[in-house]
Amino acid sequence: MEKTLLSILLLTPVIGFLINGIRFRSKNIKVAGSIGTGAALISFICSVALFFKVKAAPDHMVLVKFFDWINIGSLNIAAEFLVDPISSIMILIITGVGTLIHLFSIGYMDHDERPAKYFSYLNFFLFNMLVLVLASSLPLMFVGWEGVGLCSYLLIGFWFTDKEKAAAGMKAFITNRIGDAGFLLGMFMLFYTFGTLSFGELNEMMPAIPEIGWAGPVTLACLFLFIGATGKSAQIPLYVWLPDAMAGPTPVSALIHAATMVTAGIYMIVRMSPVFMVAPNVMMVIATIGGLTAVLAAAVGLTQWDIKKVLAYSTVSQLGYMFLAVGTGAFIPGFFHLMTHAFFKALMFLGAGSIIHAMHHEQDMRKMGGLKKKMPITYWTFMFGWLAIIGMPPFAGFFSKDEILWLAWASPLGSKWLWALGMIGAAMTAFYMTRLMCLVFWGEETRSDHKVKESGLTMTFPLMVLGFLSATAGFLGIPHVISAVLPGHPPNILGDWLGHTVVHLDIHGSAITEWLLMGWSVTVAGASALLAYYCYIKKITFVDKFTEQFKPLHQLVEKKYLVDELYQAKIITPLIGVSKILWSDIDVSFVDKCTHLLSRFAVSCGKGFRSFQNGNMQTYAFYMLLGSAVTLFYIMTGMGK
Amino acid sequence: MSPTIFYSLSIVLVVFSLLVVLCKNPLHSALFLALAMIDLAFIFFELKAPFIAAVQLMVYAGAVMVMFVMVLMLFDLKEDEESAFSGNPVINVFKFLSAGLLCWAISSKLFSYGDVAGLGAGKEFDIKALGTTLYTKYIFAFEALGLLLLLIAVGAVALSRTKGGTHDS
Amino acid sequence: MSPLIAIIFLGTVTLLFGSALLFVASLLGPKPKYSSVKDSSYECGLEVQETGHSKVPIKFYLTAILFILFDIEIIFMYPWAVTYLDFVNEGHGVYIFSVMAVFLLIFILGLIWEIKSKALEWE
Amino acid sequence: MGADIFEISINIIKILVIFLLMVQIVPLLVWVERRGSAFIQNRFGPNRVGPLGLTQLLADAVKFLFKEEFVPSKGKKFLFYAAPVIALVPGALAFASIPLSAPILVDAFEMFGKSWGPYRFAFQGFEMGVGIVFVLGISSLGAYALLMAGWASNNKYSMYGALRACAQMISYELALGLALVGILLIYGTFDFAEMVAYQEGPLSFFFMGKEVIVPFLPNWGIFYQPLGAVLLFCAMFAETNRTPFDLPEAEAELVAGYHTEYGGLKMLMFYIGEYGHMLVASALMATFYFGGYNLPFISTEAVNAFFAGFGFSATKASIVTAFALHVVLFTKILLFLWVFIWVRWTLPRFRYDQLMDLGWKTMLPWALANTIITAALVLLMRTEWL
Amino acid sequence: MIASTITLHHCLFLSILIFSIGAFGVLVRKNIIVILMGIELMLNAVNLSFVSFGYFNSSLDGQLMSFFVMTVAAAEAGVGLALAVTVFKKFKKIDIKLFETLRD
Repeated sequence: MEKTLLSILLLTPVIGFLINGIRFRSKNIKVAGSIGTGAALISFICSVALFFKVKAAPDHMVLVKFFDWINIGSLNIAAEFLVDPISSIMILIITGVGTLIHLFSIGYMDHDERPAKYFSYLNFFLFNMLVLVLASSLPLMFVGWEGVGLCSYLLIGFWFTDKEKAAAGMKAFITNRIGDAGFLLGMFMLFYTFGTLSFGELNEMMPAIPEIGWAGPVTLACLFLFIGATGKSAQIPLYVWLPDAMAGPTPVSALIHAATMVTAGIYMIVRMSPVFMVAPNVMMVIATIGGLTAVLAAAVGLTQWDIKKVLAYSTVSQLGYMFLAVGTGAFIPGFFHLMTHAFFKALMFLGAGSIIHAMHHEQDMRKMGGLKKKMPITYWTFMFGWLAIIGMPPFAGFFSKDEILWLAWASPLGSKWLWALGMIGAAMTAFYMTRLMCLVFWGEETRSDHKVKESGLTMTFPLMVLGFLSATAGFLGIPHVISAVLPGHPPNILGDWLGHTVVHLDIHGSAITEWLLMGWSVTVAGASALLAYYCYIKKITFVDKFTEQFKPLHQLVEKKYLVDELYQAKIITPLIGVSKILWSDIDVSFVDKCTHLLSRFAVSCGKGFRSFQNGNMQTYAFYMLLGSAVTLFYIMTGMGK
Repeated sequence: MSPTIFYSLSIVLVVFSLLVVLCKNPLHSALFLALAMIDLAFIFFELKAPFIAAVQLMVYAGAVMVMFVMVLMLFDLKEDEESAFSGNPVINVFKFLSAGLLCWAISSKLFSYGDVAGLGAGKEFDIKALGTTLYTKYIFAFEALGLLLLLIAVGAVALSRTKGGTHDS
Repeated sequence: MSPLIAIIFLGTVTLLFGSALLFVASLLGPKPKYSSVKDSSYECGLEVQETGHSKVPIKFYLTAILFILFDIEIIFMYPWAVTYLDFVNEGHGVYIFSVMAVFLLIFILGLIWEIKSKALEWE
Repeated sequence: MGADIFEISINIIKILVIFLLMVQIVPLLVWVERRGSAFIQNRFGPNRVGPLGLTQLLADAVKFLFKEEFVPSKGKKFLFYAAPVIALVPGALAFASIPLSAPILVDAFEMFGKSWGPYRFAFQGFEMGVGIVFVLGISSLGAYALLMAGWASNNKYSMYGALRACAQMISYELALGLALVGILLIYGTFDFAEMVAYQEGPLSFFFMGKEVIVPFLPNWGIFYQPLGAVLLFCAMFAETNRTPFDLPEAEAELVAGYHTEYGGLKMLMFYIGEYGHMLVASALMATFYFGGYNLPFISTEAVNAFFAGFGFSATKASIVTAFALHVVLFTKILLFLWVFIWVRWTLPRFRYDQLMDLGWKTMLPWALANTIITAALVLLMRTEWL
Repeated sequence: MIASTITLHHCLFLSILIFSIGAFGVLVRKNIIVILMGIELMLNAVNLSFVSFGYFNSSLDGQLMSFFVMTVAAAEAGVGLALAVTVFKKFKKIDIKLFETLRD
């Protein structure tokens, strides 16, 4: 039963991809859209069925093997898919959010001339993400990993006619590749040390005592795997591609660059939590990088005027939070934040999408304003997302973010500094998100001339569903502290559900400090939100004064720390230079000279032999006779013996 | 197989074949070759193969050489150009040496195989035995040769009937 | 052994006889006096054109080659003919007949092709 | 040539006698020809020199001896002389291999104080195991003489004449060969003596598996192979360049063909060669189809017994029978010779293309048909049908 | 070498001698027809060795084989001469070098 379910789950996106792929020239959005969404919907239904199957399964695990993929010597990897608590949640998120986004993009892409192609890419992305998530061994995951990278490239560069969009696609792909190289090296290290790559066996074979120092095999492997994760989930060194990835259509950004793909790195670490636990140093690295990314990205987010850029940087910073959580050993809260973030970030992206769609592809916030009255549904759903992300109590964001901050503070792997980074990040997030809200919704009308109206049901329905989810998702994982206070002590559903397979540290700090921290984070968020509201609605001039005072700092942050330029200068130009040198003196002079030498030699000995082939039969006959005479002579006179 | 006859016949044969190779006028060499064939026929008589000898007379001496002579007469070549040997003399000498080497290579060890010499003389020739073996054991070769001859006939006629040139078709 | 010596003896005898006759004739006959008229080749008295030959007929070569090929086919028939009776008496008559039938078929085929291809048309 | 001196000497004498027989027959035939042609054309032949002109031949021979030896200027001297001599060889060799009579059996006798063992002298030049094939082989050498003559006389017309004669000889050799195959089918042997032995007694052949004896007909080859005989005889005409086929000599523009430039004794030699061939031809006809040296119904033993009856000793009897049977064969040969001459003076000549077409397009196919029919008949007659 | 009775080796020696003479002829002579004659010589030498093997091993196969070689040799001579004729028709000269024109 499971096998058929799983195969339907995996195959429907592929079929969708093929059908749309074949008729990629058709202009009819209705047909292409319905096929794509239908495929996503079917796989969503299957994942729900699978979820209940896993729930019912004795050890909460469903392992289905389709065929032997590689078995050479000791390495034998099968196309074997594992559905356990973590991956069941993930497929739910992927297929659920995916279906909503497919629905949304039917409305969004209605003027596009290649809808079938778009939907086939989306379906293909779904398939790859499912493979990545359901893989029971690292190589199979890597297949999904690559497939997802490919789809992101295809979708970012969807309007490849525009040069810069194509360049953005290329950039995303190359940075991902760098990350993938790290992933590969990590895989090889693991295989070299443990001889196997399947998650189950790896987790069991982990030594109990954590390794000390940096040279340990598991540490190195985890480090490399982390590099892979940074590439995919856009952390400090390799995050440059995500802001540029906004060049793609907004639903794509929503699906890929908010909800699913970017979370792959975190999913991988959570999946291999026992392995990472063995390498505390790597955990510390992860945490610090996560924290730093959160703060820096948030800072940049403050200065951005393009609505999608702001959301992109907020994604990067939220991912930084997740890595912070995972780095401090809070795997479950990290995963919980991943889930909630998927909902509200997707919501916000779709919201931005519907705004852009309504504003006829206008993305600059300064030109927007006062959309509250014109687009009420988008406004209200966006409002839910905003409240969730800054962490207002009843909303999802509050529960997951505070859990992370609490564990950053309390967990043995965490430290006060990490908590401080987290807090600063949270403050900045609150600030720029409210800035966005003011500029877009609350400010006064700047474009009265243009008729802006609410987008259609296909776009607003997903917004409403996601709005509801980002509001209620928080109650899935209520921390103990709060549940103790609340009547009826609602259990931490997600915590218990994930507890079977994911490592979780039992923290027993005092409840009071937890409450204190919670209160502290809420106040900070609220204060920064009011500050932003004050700056952008009441007195616009304060912001300008503030920027003049910190001119250089503001410029630096606005220019995204000149990271792109840095890369350009430090990596790309020297690389081109070296290759030029290689080309000019080595290739031209040395290699060509040898080939000339060889050819001249061939010609000369050719001339030499030409005399043999002069067509005169008698010379041929003579050589034959000579040959036979000499051999006969050699044989007959027994010189051989 | 008295030695005198054999030696005389072989000496004559060697002389004739040398003449065939060496004399300038191709017609003379053709006639010497005919004589060499006849001499060879006599050797075959010696080796108790009268039928083969007769066939040799009929086929080689009687038909092939006649054809050679006829063709030579047809061409009626003017024997004015210089040496009848091709290529420069140095290579010719070298060719002669290589032919000599071949000859010496084989004959050097020939007379050292003592035991083979003891073979007795063969029995009297009997045509019936020859006929039966030909038509039972070598039947395939026999039919194949029939075909070969047909092919050669067609080929030769086709070859020699090219249009133009001094010969009418 | 005897026939061979007889043949050679008879051959030499005839050659000697012939050359003897010639030798005697050359002795007895008058010394040849070469005159331009007598010397020129006999053209029934007509002026001797230059012996350059314009068209050298190919027919002779054709006849010669065809003769050889058919001659060999005939020679192949001799052993057959000789052993024919033995085969027939032994009961393999049909076999030997069919063997030769095939061979003769090819022979006749060749002959027909020869005739049809006008290789032997004498002008 | 035999074990001891006696046998060798007898053999040598035998060969010489037969050679001279062949050479001497030529003047006789010339005489017969001239007289015969005269008789046919209702005129007198040579009758001035000696009784009935017999010594005319001697006169001609002497005349030839005194002819001037003449070689065309640019001709090849050696070849020019060699050609007539070579023309003799095939005739002689072929005739020597044909058995002229029954072998002479000489039983042991005393002479010069030594006892000489029993001998067997074949009444022919040499006893060749493969009679027919040898004769064919040797006769195919005849073409050389023509070619040499034509080539050596450096006369364009003589060269063409030689080529034509040679082509003609070649084509008819084919027909000859095929006719022989028919005979081989019947006798199943190459050797002449066996053939002659086979032809003794009354005509007996297999019909539908049963043996049939026809008392009133001799067991001659003609009855088995009538068509073969005709073919052989015509082919022989062509081989010897005799009348209907003597086109190369008599062509208007080719004048005398290959022996245009020849005069005197060399001309005579060509004639000897030609008549030699005729002799061989008629001898072959006799041996193949007309019972060789046997009388129609009488076998050689019977003749031997008959002479032994007169009180001769065994050797004397065999000698007498040999010579008697030789006379028988000789009459047959003369008969055929007369036919040769008779045909020469009655039939007109063929045109060259008619001649060649006859050779290739009629004689050869007929000979083939003859072979096939004979083979089929031999096969059918020997299988028991009924 | 001069032995009392003739053995197989004498015949073989004779055949290899004739063979090399023929080979020499083929290699050296310019005239195509003489080359063909050289080939005939070589083939006859082979015939001789076949028959002598047949004779000394008292088996008929030798003779039969030489019988076949003869027919093939005759056929070969025929075709060779046909080639020579075509060369003559084109070039009025019989010279082995003329076959080189086939090359280009």
